[in-house]
Amino acid sequence: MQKVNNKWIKLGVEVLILAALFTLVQYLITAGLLKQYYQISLASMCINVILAVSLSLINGFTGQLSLGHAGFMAVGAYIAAIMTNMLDLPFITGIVAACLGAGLAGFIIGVPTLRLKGDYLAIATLAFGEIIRVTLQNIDYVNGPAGIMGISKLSTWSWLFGGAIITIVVIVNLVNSSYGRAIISIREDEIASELMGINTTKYKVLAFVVGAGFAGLAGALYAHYFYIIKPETFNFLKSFDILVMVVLGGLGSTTGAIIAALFITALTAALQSFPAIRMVLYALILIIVMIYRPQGLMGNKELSMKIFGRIWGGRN
Amino acid sequence: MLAVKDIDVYYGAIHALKKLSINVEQGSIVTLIGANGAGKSTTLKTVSGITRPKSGSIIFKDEDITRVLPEKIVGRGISQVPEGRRIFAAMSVIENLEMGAFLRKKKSEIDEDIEMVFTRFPRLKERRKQTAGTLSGGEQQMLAIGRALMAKPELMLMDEPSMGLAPLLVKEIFDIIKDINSQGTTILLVEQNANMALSIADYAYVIETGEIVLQGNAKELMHSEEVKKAYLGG
Amino acid sequence: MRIGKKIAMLVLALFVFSIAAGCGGGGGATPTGDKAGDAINVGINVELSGGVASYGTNARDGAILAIEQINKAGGVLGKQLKPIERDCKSIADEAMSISAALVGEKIVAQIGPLTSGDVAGSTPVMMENKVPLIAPAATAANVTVDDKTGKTRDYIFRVCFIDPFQGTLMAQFASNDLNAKKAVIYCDNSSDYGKGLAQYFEKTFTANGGTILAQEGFVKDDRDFRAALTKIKGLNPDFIYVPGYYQEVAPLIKQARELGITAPIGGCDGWDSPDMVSVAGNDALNNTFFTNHYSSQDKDPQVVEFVGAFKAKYNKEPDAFAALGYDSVQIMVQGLKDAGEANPVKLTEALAKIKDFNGITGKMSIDDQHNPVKAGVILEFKDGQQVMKTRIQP
Amino acid sequence: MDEINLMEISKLDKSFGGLSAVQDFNFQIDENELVGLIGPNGAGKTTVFNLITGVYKPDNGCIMFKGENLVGMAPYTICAKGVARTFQNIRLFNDLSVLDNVKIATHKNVPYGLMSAILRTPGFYRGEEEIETEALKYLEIFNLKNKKDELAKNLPYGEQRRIEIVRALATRPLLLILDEPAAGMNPQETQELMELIRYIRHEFNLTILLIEHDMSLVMGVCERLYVLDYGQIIAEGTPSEIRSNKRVIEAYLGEDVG
Amino acid sequence: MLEFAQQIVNGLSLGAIYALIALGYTMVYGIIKLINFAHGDIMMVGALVGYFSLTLLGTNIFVAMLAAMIACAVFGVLIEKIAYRPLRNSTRIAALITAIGVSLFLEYFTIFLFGPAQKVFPETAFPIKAYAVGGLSILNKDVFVFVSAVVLMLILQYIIKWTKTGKAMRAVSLDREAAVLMGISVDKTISITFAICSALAAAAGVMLGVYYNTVNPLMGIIPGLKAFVAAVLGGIGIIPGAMVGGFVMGLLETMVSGYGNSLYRDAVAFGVLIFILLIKPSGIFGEDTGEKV
Repeated sequence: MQKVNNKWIKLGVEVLILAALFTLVQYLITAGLLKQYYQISLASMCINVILAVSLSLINGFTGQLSLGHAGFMAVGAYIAAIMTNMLDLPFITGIVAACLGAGLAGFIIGVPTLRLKGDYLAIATLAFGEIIRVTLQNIDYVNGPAGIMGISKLSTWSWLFGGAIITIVVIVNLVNSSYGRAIISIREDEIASELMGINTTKYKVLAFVVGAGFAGLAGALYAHYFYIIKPETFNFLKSFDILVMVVLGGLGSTTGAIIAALFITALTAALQSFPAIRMVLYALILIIVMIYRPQGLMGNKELSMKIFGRIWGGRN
Repeated sequence: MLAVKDIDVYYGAIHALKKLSINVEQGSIVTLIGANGAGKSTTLKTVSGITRPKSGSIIFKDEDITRVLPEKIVGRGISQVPEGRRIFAAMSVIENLEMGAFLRKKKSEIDEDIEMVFTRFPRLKERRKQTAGTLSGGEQQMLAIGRALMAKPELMLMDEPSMGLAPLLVKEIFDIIKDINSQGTTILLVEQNANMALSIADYAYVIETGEIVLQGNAKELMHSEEVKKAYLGG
Repeated sequence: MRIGKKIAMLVLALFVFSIAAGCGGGGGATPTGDKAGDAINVGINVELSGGVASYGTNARDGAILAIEQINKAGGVLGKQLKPIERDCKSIADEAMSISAALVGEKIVAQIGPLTSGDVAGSTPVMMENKVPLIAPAATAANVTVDDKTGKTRDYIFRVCFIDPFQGTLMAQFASNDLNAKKAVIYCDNSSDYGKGLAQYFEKTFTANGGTILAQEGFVKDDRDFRAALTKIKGLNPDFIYVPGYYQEVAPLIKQARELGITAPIGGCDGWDSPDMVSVAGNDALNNTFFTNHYSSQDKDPQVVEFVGAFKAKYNKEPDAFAALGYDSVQIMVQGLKDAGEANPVKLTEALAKIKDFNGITGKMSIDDQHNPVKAGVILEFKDGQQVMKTRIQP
Repeated sequence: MDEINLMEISKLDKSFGGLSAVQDFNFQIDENELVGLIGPNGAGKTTVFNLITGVYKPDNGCIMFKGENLVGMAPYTICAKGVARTFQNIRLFNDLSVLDNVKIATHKNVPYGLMSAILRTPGFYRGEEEIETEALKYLEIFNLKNKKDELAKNLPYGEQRRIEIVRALATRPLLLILDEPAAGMNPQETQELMELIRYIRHEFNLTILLIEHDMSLVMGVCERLYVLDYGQIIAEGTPSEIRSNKRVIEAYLGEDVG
Repeated sequence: MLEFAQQIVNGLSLGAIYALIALGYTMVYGIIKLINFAHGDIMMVGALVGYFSLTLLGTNIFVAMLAAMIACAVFGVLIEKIAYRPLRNSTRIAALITAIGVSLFLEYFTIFLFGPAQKVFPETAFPIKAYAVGGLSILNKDVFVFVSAVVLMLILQYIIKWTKTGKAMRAVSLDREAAVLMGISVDKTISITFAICSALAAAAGVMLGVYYNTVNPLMGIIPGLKAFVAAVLGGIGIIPGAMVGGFVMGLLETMVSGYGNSLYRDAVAFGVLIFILLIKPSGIFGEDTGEKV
């Protein structure tokens, strides 16, 4: 019984901390105490956390190198924007449709490509991501390269924060279950995994679809915060950006992905004051971190939960 | 000629070789026999520098080669016939042999030695232009041996040359090994085919889980009940 | 392995050092005001990296030149202008985030970004904070006007003319002056700019009785156009309209002529760059025409002076973006003078009322949709020289 | 139904790029039997295992398991039917804990649904406890319970070998296939392993097929042996029959046996 | 028919350039299993060196190309030593991220030094002449690009096939450990590979400069990606594959632009890539290798 009690206490503490964090920011925003600039940074952080955590499910936990995450984000962003902006449907419909649409795209792309291994998979996903972009560029209904402008700003702090938390909770819960172990075993040794009775194809596709679906969520939130979406925003360099977060955080570490997403967003913001050399510095930091910590900031470990009072339910 | 002294080798947390020592006298054939996973190949890899021992030393011709880069060790006069042959499958037979002589400079001498290998292995000569990957198992093994010979080694390390070969071929390969030795090359032979190995060796070590458990004159070990037991069970 | 890392570190350190040193040396580009309180902050939010880095850089250079000249002449309202320069990486969300940061720095107005998309990213922040944005080169119609409501966006201005105007202008010219009946459009499909122009050209040209034989497209950073050109050659048109930017258009024209296409080719202000001549060559450019705000070959003293000053400072020819960046600052200064105080809202009101402002890209008045009403010119390339063909008042 | 063997393999052929690895391989194993497949390195033993477990597709022949032909099935389906194996060159999930390694093998019997896992329903917690209890039970038998939180890669070789067996056992197989389980173990460890194999056979009512290169293990533990050489069965019989079989000794020790 | 022939001519020179860049991707991949995303940017550096050699030193085009090749060979070796070698035993994805970092660094450090604007190759460096051959318009620069690319590929073939260094490169990429046992220094061989690949990229860069007579700091991204696709198409790690892949890409692009919709050109290129990967994952010339259990 002791164990069960602990579980509920932990959960209570987690919820409390998150609620406090949410309320604090919400208060600062309503009271006008938080500069708009920081609000935008917070929004970017939430979106990047969703992207990094969802890609980390594919790249970090399943071990399938995907370079097309921006493509799924694009699918979500466009679907959501069409729903709200052009069809005047409520935001929640847009979000759900974005997740489902991106998930479906993940399924369509995942089923044929996930047979490929390693670099070949990476290339195929990169190619698919670019195909999505080029296709959007050629659809007049969504204004081709100009994209959709004037999307209502519906992504409030509640949506952004909620979206990030739901992504983290779902993916952490998934990873820390028997299904998650099955997924991780694919990364560790696909053949052994298959021979231990795990339908590796099914779980690879599952991880891919879930990851893509959340990328769609990030896209929907992005579209309704930043007012404009165009195909160019979701090119392969954007996929690289997300990949950088995941690898920098440590493959197979959710906390790592979160920390790296926050770090990179903050770094990008901090480098704004050095317009001439921001990209040079960014590149240098990337190279240096990789040379000195090739396994990423966290390796495949999670941040010690004890210190931070277990923010989310994890392994025992 | 070669003295391996108290080497410890680890693969991650696995202690693969435990204070292992062996000696190889000049001009002899020494064999290292034992079960799969006992540490035979690791021993050879450590001698050729591919694996680094955590402690202990390797002395070759009175020089410490423990920390010498693997690609330099060939130049010192040690060449290896690796386990599973490891020939360059997409290269031709001749090219494989040329690779064996990579560190040698004189083109004419190399060409002479290639001819020498061809005299030793006439079947390779017929297939000189063929890609090595298309050779049969036995031919590949001959190529691997020929390639190691091209370095003009003083000591030749051979890792399971009989693996996967038909009995007739095994016999042929072992005859060749004997012949190479009789022409002055010292040989350290790792084998799972114990009797075959013991029949041509001068001295033998039996290795079990990274340790030498038995050693002695090869001819004596051949009839030793202990070896038989180790292989065939009690 | 360790030694490798050490060498790596050393070289990286050297790079960082050289960059830092470079920044120290190049610091002159961002002069600070005499005293903190005395300066008027001007946000410069442009694309210094990413896809359209060269447009942003040129506009920035033009804007900085204008600010320096004004400061040297004593500033505005007794105060110096202090540019705060930021790189929006050619990404809309970055443009938004930067605008928010700039607004936090109490800027009186923001110059840039260059592309319509990036301006759109910036727009909500500017609107919310009631700070005017002056777009040097965003030509899409809906930059200053909300598509849905038809209302003018109060705080968004621009100094370039918009797509419908240029497209119409060239179509009129093609039909009337060149007597073209069969045209092919080969446009930059990766920008709303190229597509917008193509659309308005087609509308007017067909209204005039012409036919569009085909519409081909290229995308940014394309350098090989011969496949589509070979196709176009087979259609044998008597006019080809190529709305796009010079980076693509110059090699395009060159390749067209190399393939033996002799038909007249028309274009737009995106053509205006010294690179047109150096890339395409004098011969290839003969029999080509484009609409523009101004010409760097213009003998107007104001233009000559600008070109001279720009060359002296940056050692390169100013292109249209540089001129538009320069004019963006100048029109802002005019607005500040009219407003009489450095207040963003007052400045906005003043900007909306500007009439007959003499910019180097022409005399302009801001209309009620915040677009500049200014003359367009049609220039012809003759042996590498831009020759004014006609000037058309809207 | 007694006449039906648990597994019956007939006329199995497999070649790689023209080289024949297994030829006309015939084999049967009864329920609850402990059979050894022996032969020198490169004889094709592991290939046989790979064919049975679906890693390779045979060119010819059929593999009947409980009256069903396994040929053409995916490895995970074959595992679900009740065939589990270990690997000659240990293939543990290196970066995972020992406990997780074993838990993964129980996945085919996962007691809760995906949504239940994501929503953390009570069923999930109950299920996880079941899984853990079961995994610990197996680890206990192999005396590895105290190592449950160690990363698999950090354990000594012998223990890694044992975890491989535990992991295979956790899939609740009917037929357990062990590929050189004693490789790299010293005689004492080997001895202990034999005891364990005998024990689990009775405890879990298993049928066991094992490959060994080292004959000391198989002689002691197996009831029946098949000897493979050059992809073909050269002998079959009880350990004592095999030990005195001339062809086997030749295959093993080379020709010049005294 | 004439138009078709003209499209072939157009595609061939483009393909030759892709092939040269693709060779670099393929050889680096073959030897260290790294997708060197910075390769396109090395090409850009080569084009810049060529440009400065033409404008500042006033050399002719061949000297400029040689200078670019030498400079980039040194440069490529440095990049490998500094950025990639420390990661040789790390995961491949870490190396991949580093390559992305190097790519960004090259692009933006160049912008930092020289500005983002394109630079125009001087007209005098390569005066264009057009030849009409049976109704086809063939330019001297087409001939120049095609011939020099083919010559470089022949030289490369010679090096790979017949020289000791080339054989060592093949040996290392086939079996690194066995190569070490032959006395081949892996580090040195990898350095040489980078030198050769970067020199080829530099040559391609100068050719692109001649071909389009402009160079700019971001010019490497798109051709880099295309060439990479070409390398995979032919079978990454396989040298003749990269050559064929390059020509296939060049012709494919021209054909799509010429007979389809040029806007779908990239989509078609990527679509073909995916198609090839799905039916033959190791590329047109690749050999499928199963994993050993």
